[in-house]
Amino acid sequence: MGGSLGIIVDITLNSLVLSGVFLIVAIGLNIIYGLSRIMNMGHGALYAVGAYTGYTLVATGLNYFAALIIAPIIVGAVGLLIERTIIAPMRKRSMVYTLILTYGLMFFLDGMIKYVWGNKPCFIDLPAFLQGTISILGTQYPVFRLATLFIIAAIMGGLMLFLNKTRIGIILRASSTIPEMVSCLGINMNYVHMGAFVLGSVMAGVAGIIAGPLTTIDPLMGGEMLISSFVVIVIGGLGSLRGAVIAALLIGFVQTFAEFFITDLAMVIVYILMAIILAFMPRGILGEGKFE
Amino acid sequence: MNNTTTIPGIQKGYYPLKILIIILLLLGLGLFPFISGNRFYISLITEMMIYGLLAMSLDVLLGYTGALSFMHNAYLGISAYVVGLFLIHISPTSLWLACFTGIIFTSLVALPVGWVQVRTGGLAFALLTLAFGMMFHTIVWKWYGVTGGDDGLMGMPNPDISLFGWNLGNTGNPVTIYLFTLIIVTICFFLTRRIINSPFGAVLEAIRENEDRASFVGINVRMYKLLGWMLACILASIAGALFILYKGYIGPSTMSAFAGAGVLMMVLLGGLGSLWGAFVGAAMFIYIQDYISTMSEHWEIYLGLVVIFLVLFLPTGFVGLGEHLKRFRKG
Amino acid sequence: MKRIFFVLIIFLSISLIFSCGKKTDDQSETISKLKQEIVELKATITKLEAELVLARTPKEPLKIGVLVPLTGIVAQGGLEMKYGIEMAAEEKGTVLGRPIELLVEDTQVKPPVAVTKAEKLVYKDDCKALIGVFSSGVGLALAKNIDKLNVPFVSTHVMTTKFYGLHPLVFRSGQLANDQTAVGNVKGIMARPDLMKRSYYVIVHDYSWGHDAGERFIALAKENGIKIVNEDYDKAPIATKDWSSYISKIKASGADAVYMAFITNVIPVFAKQASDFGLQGKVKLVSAAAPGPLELEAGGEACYGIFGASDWSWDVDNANSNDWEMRFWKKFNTIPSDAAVHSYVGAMNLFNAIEKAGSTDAKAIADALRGISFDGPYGNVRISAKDNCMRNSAVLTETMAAPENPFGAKVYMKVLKTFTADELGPPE
Amino acid sequence: MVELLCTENLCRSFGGVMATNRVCFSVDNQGLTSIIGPNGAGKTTFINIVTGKIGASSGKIFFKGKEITNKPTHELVKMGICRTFQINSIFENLSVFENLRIARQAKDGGSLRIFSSKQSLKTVTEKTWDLVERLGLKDLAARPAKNLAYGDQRVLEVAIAMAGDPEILFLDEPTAGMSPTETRQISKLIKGLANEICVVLVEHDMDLVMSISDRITVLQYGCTIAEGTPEEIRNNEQVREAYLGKEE
Repeated sequence: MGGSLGIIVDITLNSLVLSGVFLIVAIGLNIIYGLSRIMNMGHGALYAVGAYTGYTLVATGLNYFAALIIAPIIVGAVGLLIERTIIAPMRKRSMVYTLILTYGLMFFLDGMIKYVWGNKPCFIDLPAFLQGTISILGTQYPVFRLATLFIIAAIMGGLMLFLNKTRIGIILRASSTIPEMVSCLGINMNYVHMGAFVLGSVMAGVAGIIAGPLTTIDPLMGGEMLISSFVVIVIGGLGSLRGAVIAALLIGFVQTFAEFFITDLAMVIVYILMAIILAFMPRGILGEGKFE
Repeated sequence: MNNTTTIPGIQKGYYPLKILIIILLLLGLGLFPFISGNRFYISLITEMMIYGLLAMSLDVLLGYTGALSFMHNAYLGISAYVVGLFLIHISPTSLWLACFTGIIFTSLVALPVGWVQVRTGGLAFALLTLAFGMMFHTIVWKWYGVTGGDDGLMGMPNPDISLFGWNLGNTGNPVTIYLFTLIIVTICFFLTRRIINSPFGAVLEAIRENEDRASFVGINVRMYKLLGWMLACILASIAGALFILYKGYIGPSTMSAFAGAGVLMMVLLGGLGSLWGAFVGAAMFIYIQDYISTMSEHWEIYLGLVVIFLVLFLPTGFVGLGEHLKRFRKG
Repeated sequence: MKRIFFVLIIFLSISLIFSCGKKTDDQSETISKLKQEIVELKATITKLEAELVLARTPKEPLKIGVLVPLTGIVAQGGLEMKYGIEMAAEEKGTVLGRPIELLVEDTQVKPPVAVTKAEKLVYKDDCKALIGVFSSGVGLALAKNIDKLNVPFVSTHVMTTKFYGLHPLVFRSGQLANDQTAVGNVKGIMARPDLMKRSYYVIVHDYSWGHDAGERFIALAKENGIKIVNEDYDKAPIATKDWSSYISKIKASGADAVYMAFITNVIPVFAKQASDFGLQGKVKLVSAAAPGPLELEAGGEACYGIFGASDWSWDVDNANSNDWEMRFWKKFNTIPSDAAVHSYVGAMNLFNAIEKAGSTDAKAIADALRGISFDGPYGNVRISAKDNCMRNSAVLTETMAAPENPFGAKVYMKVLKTFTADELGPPE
Repeated sequence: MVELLCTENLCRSFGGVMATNRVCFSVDNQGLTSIIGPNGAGKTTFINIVTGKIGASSGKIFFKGKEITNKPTHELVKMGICRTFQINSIFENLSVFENLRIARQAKDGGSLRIFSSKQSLKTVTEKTWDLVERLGLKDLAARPAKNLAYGDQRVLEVAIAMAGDPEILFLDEPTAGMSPTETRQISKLIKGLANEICVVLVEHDMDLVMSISDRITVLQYGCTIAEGTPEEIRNNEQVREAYLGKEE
């Protein structure tokens, strides 16, 4: 059916899609870490909440693209609620405790997902024009996965614009490098931390609803995505967005190609890669804290 | 006046009261299996002691050297597999040789990993432990021929415990394994307590407090961090040997990221920087997880709430120092 | 208790009157007569007490330990297994005159957790038997500790062939074992010319059940001339969410059929992603495990055309099965599933065996279990005395749009062929 | 006689900016040398390179004739090159005594003794008590370092560097943020030290530098622009320009 060219196209597109999803989840995690030094273990669960909310919205007849806007906002609201209740008091505590707190948050969110949506896998039914496949260079490739690439590109573009051009964006970037200075400029750091957590949650929600139709929506999707996003942000450099872009592409391609050629040991390769990079570049490819 | 050999802030040896409490505690634990005789509680306490030893070994790493490890249970797993394989394939009776091989093998694995780990610090160190841990987990899962994959190790015999010739009993009998674990864990506890209060322990604490300053005082930080890591891994491998003898079974799920984070919570529940706090934390965590998961299908919700509650309202854990990890905030 | 107390008082008063009375030599004769009476009285009292004990115990329930996965990847299957066992307990009512009390524990599909929970059920809650368990890893870990636990263990969803004659206290009465499924699938393929001419790509979930199912199918298929594209079959991690790279491999291999050994709730996901890539219709899917009805509903049209052998599906048309389906639907309001029915049958076999054994002694129940049989919704299910594992008939099914049905199901498993127990083997 | 420590064309650039530009610097076994210069002249960078906190881009450093460029910090400290930090860097949760004892122990060895108790290192404990008495910290000995007043913490910072019996001691703005009385107290201490070992002081407080230094080196934009006794430096034209800018 597919010639050798077709296979290469298949794998490359698959890798791009996987890298894109990793990127958006990792960016969300990095925004929260870069700004308020909080490693949110519950980030995977927020990603799952995004997928499930998208499923419910589409199931009640909403158009997929409308859900693409509303679901992240809902997840952002959930993020805001979490930030105000349990993350804010942790501001002055050492990172080990925030790790364990968000670990408990992960348990709580996974349990709630199972309680609200049950155990069975769910599927998001796509609008008609996104279903089916089109042939590119000799292989049938699903239309939706191509559309995902454009959606991801649009989101990244939007985020870059938001960070570089808008006033809030500049404040966020400034406070990632020298938090003390920003607070001296009369900006209430509480809003900055709150904004960072909400923005991170929104990104997790977006990643969830995009990945919904691509992968399985079941209660365990959060946990698995969390470990992959850890691998990405550590290799890219904690808190650095550009590092996350490079790392997401690297991991996306390595994992997909490994899955294709040496199926069994794909994940072992990814972990060895992470270990090597961390061993000789402890700060990751692009180093820490540079928030552009 | 204070002669020049006392060190302020450290009381000489133990107060008599403290010694009394320790003796009473050990006596109570020692007689428990004969008093209650209910096999469930005997095996539950054995499991608590083994995980307590593992939590203590993680506390040596986190509470005393200031290095956070996400998957310290991987080294318990490696040692358990090696002891199991030794007993199955090489000789089903020589228990001490099997445990010895398990500990040595785990140390040989932990050394290169430690050498790579100490080159990083803070959160990168923690996430690197996650990477290595997941690697061991995947290798054990994939290597069906030797480790039995996700079925776990099969055909584990129950060797007798014999010391200098006379036989103390079979590891299959829960009371024997309970007492064996109690003795080994007590020895490890006092040994570790001794090491922590030794000059070597002082160096570890200095590294935890301020790594930069430590190197500027003439401490080879990487070497001592590596020695601290090896001490923690050796203690974990002893716990691994006890685990396989007690449970007769080891599988990849004991070495998973989920279980790793559980051990971390045991240390934090008990409170950092206090060795016996780790045992309190382990006992509480196992009881909470066991009790909550029988309460309802949705036990994850309640476990999550309990953890959040404990971290928010009980910052220093039940026993230990807790808050001194400021160094981590720079991260 | 009041009667014994009353008798004792009379006895004491008699002995008091006599003992403080005259102490002459003729007393020795009355004393000896008296002693003899006391002996008789004591005998009647102990007999009386025994009767009372027997009468009182019927109130105390017979505890059975149920180990099912309520969290993790097969939570839905675990829930249906629990429903099946609960239904059997309710319909059986009492065993040995004692009400049945089910104590349910969540194994989380993790062997060490299952062993700890089993120890709790047996030692702390004093359960007389264990039933349930999903996944061979968990089943084998329990079997390893069965001597310590010393209770019979009837597994209802452990398909590993290692269970044949593994241990006198370990039984299987539930889902078909891997060898039986392989036989059913291969015979099903050979019976359909359109399936026979296809070449098969084998892909399994990377754990012991998956390997066992994959290897047995490949061995049997080669014997019967079914073309296999990749004999070193693909092993996908259980955590796989995105099947696109595996689907590209299938497209690249040029196979026009896939034999998949996946955990039940991943089957519709794989089918949906395959149809996204345009494989539906071109590539036929044959499944080693029977997909659960709820999962099929979620998958929708993408799940049409999946072949597979399993114990039962609600399309089986006999009085016993139809009646059971309605009872299950009324009681739990979920579509009756294969996981629920074979756990129901397993539980019935266990309860009948305890009744037959007449006691709660582990060895007696085990002996009674060997050779016991139960006429359930999918015919007679007999536990073979030779290897403690069940023999029962099975069906070959294909998923398609469901006809009018009381459960409101949109997709169902249509029965194409029924296999008898002897056809599936293994020989005894 | 050979100098205790000297650097030849030491350079260090941070992405094009030459923080340290071919600096030649040397000190003898004893006496107080100060390094002054406007903000950003590269004083702290220079000390960081010599004490091994950051690597040198080019150039060499010699200590008692042997080359020690880019050696790890703990080896340099063992050789006797100790330093203090501009921002307090002490073991906060350990007691004052322990802060000093650990430095002493690292110097005397014995850190690898796993099973003996801390007290068993008799000489280490005794020497620490001597140092504590000398610095008048006796009554604070058992208190955790983080509970000390800022001034005491600065004194502790110097004490920790001294605990290792250094042959050359780099002090990075020891009097920063100190009250005049504290400054006098610490300058007396530094002067006393300078009689025994070589002390290199980086400081902004001109009166302090002029009053107690034996020699002064002035850095600007990473280069040495002047060197000599306090008198020569006070009258040096270039130094005045560097600080006050050119007169129009």
